Amino acid sequence: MREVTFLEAIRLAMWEEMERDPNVFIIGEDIGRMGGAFGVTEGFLARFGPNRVIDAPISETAIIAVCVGAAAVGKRGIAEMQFIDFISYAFDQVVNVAATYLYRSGGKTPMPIVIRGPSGGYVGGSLYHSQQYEAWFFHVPGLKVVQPAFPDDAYGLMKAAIRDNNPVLFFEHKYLYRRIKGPIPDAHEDYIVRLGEARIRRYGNDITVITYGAMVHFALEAAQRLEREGISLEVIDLRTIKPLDMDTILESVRKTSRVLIVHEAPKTGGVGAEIAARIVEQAFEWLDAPIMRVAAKDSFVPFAEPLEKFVLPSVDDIVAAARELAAY
Amino acid sequence: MREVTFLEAIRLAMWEEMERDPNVFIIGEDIGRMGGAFGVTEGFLARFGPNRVIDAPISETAIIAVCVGAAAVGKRGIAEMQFIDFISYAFDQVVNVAATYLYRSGGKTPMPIVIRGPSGGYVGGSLYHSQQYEAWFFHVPGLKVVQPAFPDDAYGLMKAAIRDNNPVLFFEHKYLYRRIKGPIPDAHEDYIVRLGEARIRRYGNDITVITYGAMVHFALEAAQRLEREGISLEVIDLRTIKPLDMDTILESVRKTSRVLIVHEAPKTGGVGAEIAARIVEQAFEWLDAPIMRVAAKDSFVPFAEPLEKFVLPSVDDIVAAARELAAY
Amino acid sequence: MSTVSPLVRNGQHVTAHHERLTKQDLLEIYRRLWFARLFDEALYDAKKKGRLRRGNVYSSRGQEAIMVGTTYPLREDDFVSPIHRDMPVFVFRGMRLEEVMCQVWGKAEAPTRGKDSWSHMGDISKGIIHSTSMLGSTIAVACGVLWAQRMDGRHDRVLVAYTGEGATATGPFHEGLNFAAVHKLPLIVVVENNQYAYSTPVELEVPTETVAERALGYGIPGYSIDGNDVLEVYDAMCDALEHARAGKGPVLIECVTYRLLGHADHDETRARQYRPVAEIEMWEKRDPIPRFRTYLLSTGLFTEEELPNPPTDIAEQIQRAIEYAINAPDPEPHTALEDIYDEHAGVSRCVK
Amino acid sequence: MSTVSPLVRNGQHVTAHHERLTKQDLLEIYRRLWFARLFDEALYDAKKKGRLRRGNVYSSRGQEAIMVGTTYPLREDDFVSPIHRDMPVFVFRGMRLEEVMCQVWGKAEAPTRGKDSWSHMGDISKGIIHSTSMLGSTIAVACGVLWAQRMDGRHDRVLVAYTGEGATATGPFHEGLNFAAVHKLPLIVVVENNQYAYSTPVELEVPTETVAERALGYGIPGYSIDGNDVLEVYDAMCDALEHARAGKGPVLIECVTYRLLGHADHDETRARQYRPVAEIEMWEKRDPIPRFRTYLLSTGLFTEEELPNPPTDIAEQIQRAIEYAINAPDPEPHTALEDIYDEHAGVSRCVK
Ligand SMILES: Cc1ncc(C[n+]2csc(CCOP(=O)(O)OP(=O)(O)O)c2C)c(N)n1
Ligand SMILES: Cc1ncc(C[n+]2csc(CCOP(=O)(O)OP(=O)(O)O)c2C)c(N)n1
Ligand SMILES: [Mg+2]
Ligand SMILES: [Mg+2]
Repeated sequence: MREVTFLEAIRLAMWEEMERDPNVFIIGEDIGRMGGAFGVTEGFLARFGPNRVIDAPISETAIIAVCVGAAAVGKRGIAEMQFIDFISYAFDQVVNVAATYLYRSGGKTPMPIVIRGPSGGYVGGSLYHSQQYEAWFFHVPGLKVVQPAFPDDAYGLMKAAIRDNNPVLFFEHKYLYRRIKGPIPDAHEDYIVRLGEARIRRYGNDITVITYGAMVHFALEAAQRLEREGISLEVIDLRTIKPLDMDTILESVRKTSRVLIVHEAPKTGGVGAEIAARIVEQAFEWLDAPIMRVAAKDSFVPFAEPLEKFVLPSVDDIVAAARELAAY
Repeated sequence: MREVTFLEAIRLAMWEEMERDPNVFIIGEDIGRMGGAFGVTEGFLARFGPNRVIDAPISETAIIAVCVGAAAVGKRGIAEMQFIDFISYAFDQVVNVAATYLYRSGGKTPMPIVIRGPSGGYVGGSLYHSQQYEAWFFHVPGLKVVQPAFPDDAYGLMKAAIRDNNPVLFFEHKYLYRRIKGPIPDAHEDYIVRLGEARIRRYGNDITVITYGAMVHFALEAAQRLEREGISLEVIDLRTIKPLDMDTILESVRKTSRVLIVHEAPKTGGVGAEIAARIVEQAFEWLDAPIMRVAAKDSFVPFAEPLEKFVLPSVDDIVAAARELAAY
Repeated sequence: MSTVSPLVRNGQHVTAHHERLTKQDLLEIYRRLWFARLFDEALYDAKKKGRLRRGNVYSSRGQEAIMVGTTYPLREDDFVSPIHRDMPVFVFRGMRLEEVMCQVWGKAEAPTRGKDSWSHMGDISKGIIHSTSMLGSTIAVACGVLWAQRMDGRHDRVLVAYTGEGATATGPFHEGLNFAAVHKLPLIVVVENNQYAYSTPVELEVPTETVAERALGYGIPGYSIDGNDVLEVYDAMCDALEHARAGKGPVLIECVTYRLLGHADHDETRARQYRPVAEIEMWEKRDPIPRFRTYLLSTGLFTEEELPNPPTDIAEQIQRAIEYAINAPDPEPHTALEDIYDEHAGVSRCVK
Repeated sequence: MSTVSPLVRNGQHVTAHHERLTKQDLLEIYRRLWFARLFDEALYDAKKKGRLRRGNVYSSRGQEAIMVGTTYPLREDDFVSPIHRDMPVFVFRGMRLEEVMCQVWGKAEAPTRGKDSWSHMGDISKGIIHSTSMLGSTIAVACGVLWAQRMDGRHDRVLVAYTGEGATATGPFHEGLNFAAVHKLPLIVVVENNQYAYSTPVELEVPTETVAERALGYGIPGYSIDGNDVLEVYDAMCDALEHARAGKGPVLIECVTYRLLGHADHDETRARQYRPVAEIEMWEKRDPIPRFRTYLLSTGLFTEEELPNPPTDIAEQIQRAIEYAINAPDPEPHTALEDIYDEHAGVSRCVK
C-alpha cells in the first residue's frame, strides 16, 4: 500500500500503464517539459521520451484526433485537456469520431482512448475553469464516463480506462487533487477497478444517496452530521457514470425506499435526471417519497465567492434535502 | 389563413421577420444562391441582398461566431446548420460564447441568435444526418430550445425566436418539412407563439403523453389507434423544450396520473429523463404508475432500413407502452 | 503534358516521373480512369432506376484523374483517407468491389455492416482510414495514424488525405495540418478543387488565388496542378512522396478540376442553375479520360483497339458487384445494437 | 528605430508614421507604457500580499509596447477584443480603472457583476468586445462585429483582435481569419508572440519561421515586427489601419516580444525552469520602457525630469483604484441567477 494524493494516484496509474504497455502515449498542452498545468504528468517526458509524451499545440481537436488516428492503428492515447472545459473545442472528435468509430467499422476498429482533465468548481475558477458537463457525454452511445472520488478508485479506474477498448472520459475533480489523500495498492498488485461498478462508501438504512466525484465527500460529511440526528444515509459512489451501475442503486433503494441524488452539474438535464427516471421506471413500488436532487442551480459557475457558493451545491444543501426526505 | 408545408411556414416566418426588421440577417452554407440544401431560404438572396444573406464557407464555428459578434452590437443573426448534426463543429460558440454572453456582460449585452437546421431520422440519413441531440443544449443555462411539430407552431415559434433576446436552438425535423401541411395565420396578423408554452394537441383522460417534434405525429397516431381500445391519450406537444412548461405537464398529470414520455433522441440522458425526474419531484403523489419513456435505443442512428427502424421509436412502440401503462 | 511546381500554375517543371511508367502502367492507369467513371455511372443509373433507394450518390465524374494519379504511385503499406467523392479509391487500395457495393446498399456484409453509408468505411488492414460526414476531420485524424508510425519507427509510411477545397475552411483542417507541419509528419493533403462546395464557389471559401497558397501558412510545399491531367497528378504525387518519405513533412497538392455533375444525385437540376451552363460545357471538353486517351494515342505506343472506349469488361464487373449487393442479405435488425462498445479489453488481472 | 515590412524582419521600411507624433503624443505613449507596467506590478503585489485572493494574474510585463502601440492610433469608434494578457487595453480604450479593478476583485459593480473574472469583460458602448477563456474564439467573433458594421454601411470601423502566438493553432483562429479574408473585413489581428504558450515554445505551435507567415495562407499582409519597440508597433499599426479602412481586408501583425514573468502569478518558479534563465535575462535587456526612454532622450526633445522613471502619480492612481475595489461591496449571492436570460424581447404584438 502507498499513501498518496488523488493527483498522485492518477499520475502513478498512467506511469505504470506506460511502463507496462509501449503502445500507451500521452498528448496535451504543456504536459511534457512542464509536466502539465497541475503536474499530473511530471517526469513523463524524461522517462518516456517525446514520441510517447507529446507537447501539443493549442489544438484540442487535433489532440483528440491524434488519439483517434493512433487508436485506429492499435495505439492507446491519453489526451489531457488542460481544463476539461476546453473539450468544447474538440466536441466533434469526441462524440462523432471517437464514440462512433467501432460502430462505423462494423466492430473491427476499437477506439482505446482516455480523455482526461481537471473538472469542477469550488476554487474560484469561474465559467471556463469549473465545468462539470459529464451529462453531454453520458447521453452519447459509445462513450464511457468516469469520475472518481478517492485515490484508490482514481488509480484503479485510470488503469482500467487505459486498458479499455472504448473512449473513456475521465473527469478529475481539481478540488480533490491535493486535498484528498489515501492508500493505493502497490504497483505489482496489478490492481484495477472495473468500469461500470459503483461502490458503497457508507452503509445506511434511511436514505440512499447516489453521487460521484467531489460530491461523495460532501455526502459523507452530510451523513456524519445526520447520524447525530438519527438519520442514516447510505452513500453510493458511482465512480463510473456511464455505464451506470443500476444493480447497486436498485439494491439500495429497495432497502431505503428514499433516494437523494447529488451532483455538481446544473440540475436540469444532469445525470441525476436519468438516475431518477430509471429508478421510477424500475422501482416505482419501492419508493416511499419523491426522489430528490441536490445539484448546481441552473447557472454557469460564477467567479466571486458569494456567487459561486450560491450556485454550487453544499453540504448544507444535502443535509437539508435529506432531512426533508426523512420527514416525508 | 394560408395552407403551407412545415418548411414553408419556417421560410415565411423568417422572410416576414426580415421584412419587418432590417437588423435580421441569415448566414449558412449554400443558403444564398442555392437557397439552402432543403430550400428553406429560397429567394432570400435576391430579396435581401448579400449583406443580409451570407453564403458562408464550411466553417460552422465562424458561422455562429458571426452571429455572436453581430448580436453583441445589436443585430439578429439566424444561422443555418446545413444539418443540425454539424453543430458539433461549433459547440464551443454555442455553449461557451453565445449562451454566456449576457451573463458575462453583467446583463448588458443580449444575444439574439437563432441557430436552426434540419434534424432527426426516418429518412436513411445515417449517423451524421439524423441527430437529435437537443439534450446537450437543454442542459446548458442561457439557451432556449425549440422543436415544433406543426406549421402554425413552426411559424409562430420562429417569429418568437427571432424576436427573442437569447440564443435559441431551433430544431426542424426534416421528416416533417414537406410531409406536413397546415394553416398558418396571414402575415398582417403578426402572430407569434411564445417560447416556453406547451400545447395540448389532443385531450384525453387516461394517459398523459409528453412529446415534441416528429414524435407528436406518432403520438397522435397512437392515440387514434388506442381510442378504439378505449384508452384515451392526452398528447402534450412541448413545442419549446427549454424553458420547459411544467404547468401544462403537471395539470395533465394531475388528471391522468399516468405518464408516457416520447422522444426520438437516445433514451439515456435524454430530455425525457428530466421531465420524469421533475414529475416525480413535483407530483409524486399523483402518480398511479411508473413513468414510462419511449425513445431511441441507446445507439447511433444506423443507415440500413431494418437497422434504423430497430433503433428509432415507432408508433407501435408508443401503442405498446401506453397499453402497458393503462394496464398497470 | 505539362507539370507545374509549387504555387505556380504555369511555372517550373517538377520531375517528369511519369516517363518511367511502362506501357503496362499506362494501360492500367487508363483502365482505372474508366473504372472510376463507370463506377459512378452505374450507381447513378441504379439510383435513377430505383434500384438504389437509400443514400446519396456523390459523383466523381470529371475528377477521376486525381484519384488514379494520386494512388498509383503509393506503396502497399501507405495509408489513405478518402472522403465522399473518392469512392473508387477504396477499390484502388484493395477493397473488393462487392464489399463496396454492399456498403452502398447497406447490406450485412458491408464493412460497416449496414450501419453507416457511402464512403464512411475503411479497412485498417489495408491502410484505409474511415471518415465521418464532418468535413476536414480526417486531416486531423491522419496525424494520429502517422504518429503511431513514428512510435513504431515507421517514418516512411505516408498518408494521403483527400479533401475538397471547401473543407479547407474548417477548423479541423487547420489544426490537423498545423500539427503535421510542426511535427513534419508524412501527410500528403490532396485538395480536389472542383471549384464548388455544393453550390458555393471557391472564392467564398478560400481567400487566396490558389488553394495551394494555404500551404505557405504552414511552411510546406504547395502544388497547384491540373487535376484533369492524370500524369501531372502522378508527377506531383511522386514529388510529394519523395518529400514526405524523406522526413521533410507534409505537402499540399491542389488538383484543379471540376465537378461535372451535381453535388449529389438529387442536385442535378439545381447544379445547372447555380453554375453557368457554359462553364460546365467548357469543363466537359477537358474531360480527363478522352484527354488521356488522345495523349496515349499520340505517343504512338498504343493502337485504338488497345484503348477500348470504354472497356466493356469493367462495366460488367461493376454490374456483377451491384447484383451481388442487391441480392445480399440485409442486416438483422438487432445487430443495430452491436459494435457500440468493444468489451475485449486487455486486462490482465482484476481485483476490485 | 527601424520598421519592417510584410514577412521580412529586416527588410523594407514601412512609412515612419511616428514622425508625425507630437511631443505631447510621445509623452502620452511614455506614460501609457508605464501605466501598463505599474498596473501589472500592483496586481502582482496585491496577489503576493494576499490582498487579492481569487483568480490568476496574467502578467504583460515586457509586452507593454504592443498594447500601447496598437491602441494609440485607433479612432474612438474602432473596436478591440483584448484577451488574458491585455488588461491595460481596457483602460486605454476608455474603461474606468475602478471598474477594471472591481472586475479583478469580483465585485458587484464590476462590468460582469462579479460573474466572470479577469479579462473576460467588455463594454460594447466603448467598442470593447468580451472574450471567453477559449483562445482563438475572439478572432471568429470579431467577424460578426465587423459584419454588423457592413450592414450599417460603416466600412471604416476597424476591429483589433489580440491573440497569443500559441492560439494561432486553434481552429477558430483559422475559421475566423479565413472568413475575414474572404470578405475583406477590416480586421487587424495582433499576434503577441512572446515565444511561449504557457510552457510550450513557439516552434511547437507554429511551423513557419515567423508567425506572420500565417498571413500568406489567407492572402493578407503579414508583418513581423519588433514588439518591444513601441514606435515600430505604432508604424505597423498605422499601415494596417490604412489598409483595413481602405476596404482591402484583414492584416496580421506579429509583434515579437517576450513574457518576462511566468504564464500567471502561480507560475514564477516553473517559468524559470522550462525557459532558460539566460534567455529571460537577455530579454530583460530589451525591456521596451527603458528602451523608449533612451530613444526619447536621444532625440534631444526631452529632459530627464520630463520622463519620470516611473511616474509616481500613475502608481498612486492605480493604488487608489485597488483600494476602491477592495472596499467595494461584494455581489449579493442571489444575483448569481440574474442575467442568464434577457426577457426584454422586441415583440410587438402577441397572439397565441
Ligand atoms: C462540417 C461540415 N459542414 C457541412 C457539411 C455539408 N456538406 C457536405 S459536402 C459539402 C460541400 C463540400 O465541398 P468541398 O469540400 O469543396 O468538397 P466537394 O463536395 O466539392 O468535393 C457540404 C457543405 C459537412 N459534410 N460537414
Ligand atoms: C482553447 C484553449 N485551450 C487551452 C487553454 C489554456 N491556456 C490558457 S493560456 C494558454 C497559453 C496561451 O498561449 P499564447 O496564445 O501564446 O498566449 P500567451 O499566454 O503566451 O500570451 C493556454 C494553453 C485555453 N485558454 N483555451
Ligand atoms: Mg469542392
Ligand atoms: Mg505566447
